[in-house]
Amino acid sequence: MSKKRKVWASVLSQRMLAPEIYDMWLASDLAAVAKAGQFIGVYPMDQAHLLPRPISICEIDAERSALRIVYRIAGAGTAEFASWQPGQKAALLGVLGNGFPLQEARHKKVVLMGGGIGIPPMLELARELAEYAADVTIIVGYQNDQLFLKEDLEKYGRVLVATEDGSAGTRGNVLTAMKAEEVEAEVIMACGPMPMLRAIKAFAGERGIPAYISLEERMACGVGACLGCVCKTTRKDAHSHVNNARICTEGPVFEAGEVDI
Amino acid sequence: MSKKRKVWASVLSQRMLAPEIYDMWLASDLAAVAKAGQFIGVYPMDQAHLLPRPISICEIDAERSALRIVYRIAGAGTAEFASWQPGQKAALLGVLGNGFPLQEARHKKVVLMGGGIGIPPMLELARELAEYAADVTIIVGYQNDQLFLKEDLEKYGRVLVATEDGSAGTRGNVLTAMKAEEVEAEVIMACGPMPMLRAIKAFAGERGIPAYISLEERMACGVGACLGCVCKTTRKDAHSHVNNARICTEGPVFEAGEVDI
Amino acid sequence: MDRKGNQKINTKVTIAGVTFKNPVMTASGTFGSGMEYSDFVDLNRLGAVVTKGVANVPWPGNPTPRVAEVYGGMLNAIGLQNPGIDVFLERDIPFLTQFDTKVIVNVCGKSVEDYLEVVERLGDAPVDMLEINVSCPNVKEGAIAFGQRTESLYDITSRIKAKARQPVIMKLSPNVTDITELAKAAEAAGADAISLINTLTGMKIDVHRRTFVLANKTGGLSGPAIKPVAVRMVYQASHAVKIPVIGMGGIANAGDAIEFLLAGASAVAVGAMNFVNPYTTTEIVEGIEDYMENYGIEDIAELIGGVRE
Amino acid sequence: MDRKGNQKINTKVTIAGVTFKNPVMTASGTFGSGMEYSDFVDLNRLGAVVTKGVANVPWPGNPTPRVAEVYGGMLNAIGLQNPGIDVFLERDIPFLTQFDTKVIVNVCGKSVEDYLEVVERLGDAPVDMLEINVSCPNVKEGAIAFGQRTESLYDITSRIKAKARQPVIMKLSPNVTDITELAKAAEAAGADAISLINTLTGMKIDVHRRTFVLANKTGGLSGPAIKPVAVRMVYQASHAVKIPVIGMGGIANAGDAIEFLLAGASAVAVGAMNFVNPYTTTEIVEGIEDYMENYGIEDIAELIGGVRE
Repeated sequence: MSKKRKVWASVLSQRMLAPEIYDMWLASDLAAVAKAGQFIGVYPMDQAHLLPRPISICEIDAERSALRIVYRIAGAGTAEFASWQPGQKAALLGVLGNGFPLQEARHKKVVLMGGGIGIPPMLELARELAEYAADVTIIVGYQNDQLFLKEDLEKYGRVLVATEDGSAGTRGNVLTAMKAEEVEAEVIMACGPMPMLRAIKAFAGERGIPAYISLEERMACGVGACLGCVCKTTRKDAHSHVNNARICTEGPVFEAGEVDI
Repeated sequence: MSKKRKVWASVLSQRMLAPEIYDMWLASDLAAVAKAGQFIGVYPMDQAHLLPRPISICEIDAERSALRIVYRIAGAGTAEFASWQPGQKAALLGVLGNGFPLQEARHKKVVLMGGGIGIPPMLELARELAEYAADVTIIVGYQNDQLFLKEDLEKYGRVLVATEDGSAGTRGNVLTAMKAEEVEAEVIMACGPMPMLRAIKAFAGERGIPAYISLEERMACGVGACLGCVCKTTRKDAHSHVNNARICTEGPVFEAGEVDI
Repeated sequence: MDRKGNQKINTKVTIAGVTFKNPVMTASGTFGSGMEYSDFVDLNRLGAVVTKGVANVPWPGNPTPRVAEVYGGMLNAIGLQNPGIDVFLERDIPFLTQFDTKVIVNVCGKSVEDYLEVVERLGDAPVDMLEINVSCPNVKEGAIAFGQRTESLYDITSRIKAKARQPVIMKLSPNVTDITELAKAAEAAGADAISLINTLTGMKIDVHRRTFVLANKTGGLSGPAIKPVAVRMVYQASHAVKIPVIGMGGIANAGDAIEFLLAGASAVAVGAMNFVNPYTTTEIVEGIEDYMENYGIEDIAELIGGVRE
Repeated sequence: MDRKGNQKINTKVTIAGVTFKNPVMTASGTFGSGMEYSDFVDLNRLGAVVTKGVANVPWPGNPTPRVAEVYGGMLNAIGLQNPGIDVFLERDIPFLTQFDTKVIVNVCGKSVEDYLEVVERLGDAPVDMLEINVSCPNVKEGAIAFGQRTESLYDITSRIKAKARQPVIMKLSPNVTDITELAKAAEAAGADAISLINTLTGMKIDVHRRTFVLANKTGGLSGPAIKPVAVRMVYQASHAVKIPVIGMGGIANAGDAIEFLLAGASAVAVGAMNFVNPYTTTEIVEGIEDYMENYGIEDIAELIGGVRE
């Protein structure tokens, strides 16, 4: 794994995709070593809030040496990020986390599932899977018809939409859509809210489908030192010896069967 | 006295006058009520540092509704101010303090004395005194030949310079220059470091010259509530009844004989 | 009824028989006697004005520098400078009684007798409650000594209660091992309410001059930096006693105020943030109303101690 | 000699017979066992690495959420999760001994026996000092209980000293009425040094969910927000005892570190700020050298307790 670093980046572009949802491209050489499913820590400039915000990588442009993040305003830190304009300096910590196991999808029918602010990492994942001769179906779940990133995703596979209010695609969640459209899956890769991931773990478990899910938890250091962001594991992990894997380091992506969520 | 307010201003211009000394014009309707010797509280935007910084008013442009401050970088707050560019929003508290008693200079030989970062308020004072038919001599003390504001001051009176290192004008302090040039004074108005103000108090006391000096102290509220910025007074003051006048409210300008410095 | 004429919303709170139009007060020592902030704030809109501490005689306070800024807050070592009860009764009380708000007088002293003298002098004054400052870290004698030990706190509280004509709030220090012991001692001695937290004792050193920044060496830390400690202590204290708790410590906005209410405070006080934003108190009054409307809360009582266990 | 080859500057400090190349250490629990930060920091440049607390058996720690951000700092309630002394001896010690830095192992337990077992197991290990954590606010049994009362602190300290083969540092809690009493008890019981401050107990409530942000309800407050309290306690403690004091609490840069040295600390530790800027420790090592050069200070000993009274 590449060395983690704290680096200065600069904002290339910033736009609102949907209410509270922003899309920012950052120029940073971290792009050279980043991969799908990893995340970066983004630091607020205002020194009243000190900790880096873990934000998943939505797209990587190695040629331009740029990273794209699509994030939701959840507090003072992300609200500040949304105010940044092109040229703004930004401190980043990265690249963090393990990423998705792309090779598990080789020559397989792979279903990517993203819910809400768990959708962004699916874009880079779908893009990278193009090289793995996989049959990619992407199922995205939204609250309403604010279908951010849908068009970007369609470049890399068949996209099915589920919305909680039924305003677009199948009414319900990503699994409702999967069943409704009778989508076949040999591998599942997903990111989204915990209830969605629990449902996917159960669904995949019953059918014996390998599923890789990306977890979220409040983090402090982001590099595995503080033990803030742990999740229960089914097998004793090498690091903690108490069935606590660090989402920032052993994760954020886990085989669903390995974690007790 | 006009109502105090916390208002948003915007930066009109910013430039460095000398190492660590900056000159900023701010657009604010506080200009309409400000007068020589008063000060404003300037708030850092970074929320790690919360208190307003008391900064004396260097020049008032009522037509343009603008205030000029010339300040020294003394910490994180003033360092942030120096980074502000035209268009930057700035929160101000003002107008604060009593100001100089201009009428005391009417038809008199008045000597203004400014030392170091105590020089800026002398500019607005000299400008306003023009309407008081006063014979104005301005004696300014610098560390070296970085003679910031000297040219501005020359518009409003005869200017004598003293420098600690002798690189310009009289070697020594403002009093050395006053004696060397045999300047006559019927009234003295001064701002500068405490040793300089003590010397002026003693000098004026011996000769029975009324002297009005502007004092500095660490402040919190700036409006007379916290009692942080008091100075000992010789007569029992109306507010504290314990010979502690509030520099932010009863001051910053005091008749030298009234304060025990 | 809130400012928008919403009849459904009740922001009134009652503490020891005194009803406040809303739970937003000023913290002693940060608001003078209201005069200095009347340029900024309509005092009629506050639940109460809590005055700067007053003693039986004028106190000169500590030498300067008395204040210093620190990360997310400030240190102060004013030393309870005050003009004494005579001037206070002549000047400050008449000023405050012009407004439709409750008046809580903060009382300080160096001996129990000092406190008792002030409490007696205030007996006939148009004052709604007394707040007894036994937790100022910046005066050598008295004050803090009474507030850090349960025995002395019990003693001074019961003696003041025997003399006081108004309900008594004991203001507690956070510089203790177990805040619940102090809260229980005050309650056992008959206190009608407790307020917390006073400032945490802190220090700042100028590394270039190699001197203490404050002439008093130590000072009281206040501001957003101390809020988590304050919320914790308000939660612990309000669960340890039955008397009402008035919460304070770094409150900067309505969200902070609601955090204290949810932790168990029946009212809140704004301190150092008055210096940062002189409009903080009234902005909080409005922010609490907006929060209640957004969440369909009709009575503020639903918020007090309302954090889900 | 400093990094620029300046022969005149001595940054070495000696505590209980152990000499550190500089006074900059890591605060327990914020640096793992060094492995996680070796991407950022050359461990050879640190005065010492102080490890995450280790117990006699593996501890699972607290449920999540375990951390929360607050103004100028953070709250944590990790609950001393650790893999136990066996894994620690097999994995962490061999890793640390690769580097030219001192190793201080932080020891935690739920009973005196737990502590003693770990201390004995470490007796033959290549460890320079032991730091005894009797001040973690986030574990129900043991820990804090030992650190907040002078009697229990004296008892556990003397029993550990009787068994320890390495010099013993007692890490003190700031959640006490009088830090000097605790410092004196540790000294009287034979402690070779004390370190302070551990975290201040705090709480954060989510006003929209009306729930505690931390699963543990309370957590330890760290970061720049607590620095003034830490400096004050280091000053008080170092003037109350003759044994060396290791200072910590919100140190973010060289200026902060020097502030603690001037207050009386013989060494300093960087905690939460490692999470904010992973290069903090080495930047402080360089910043202290620069400060000494600027002010013509040849021996860092001149700074320790050097604030002008």
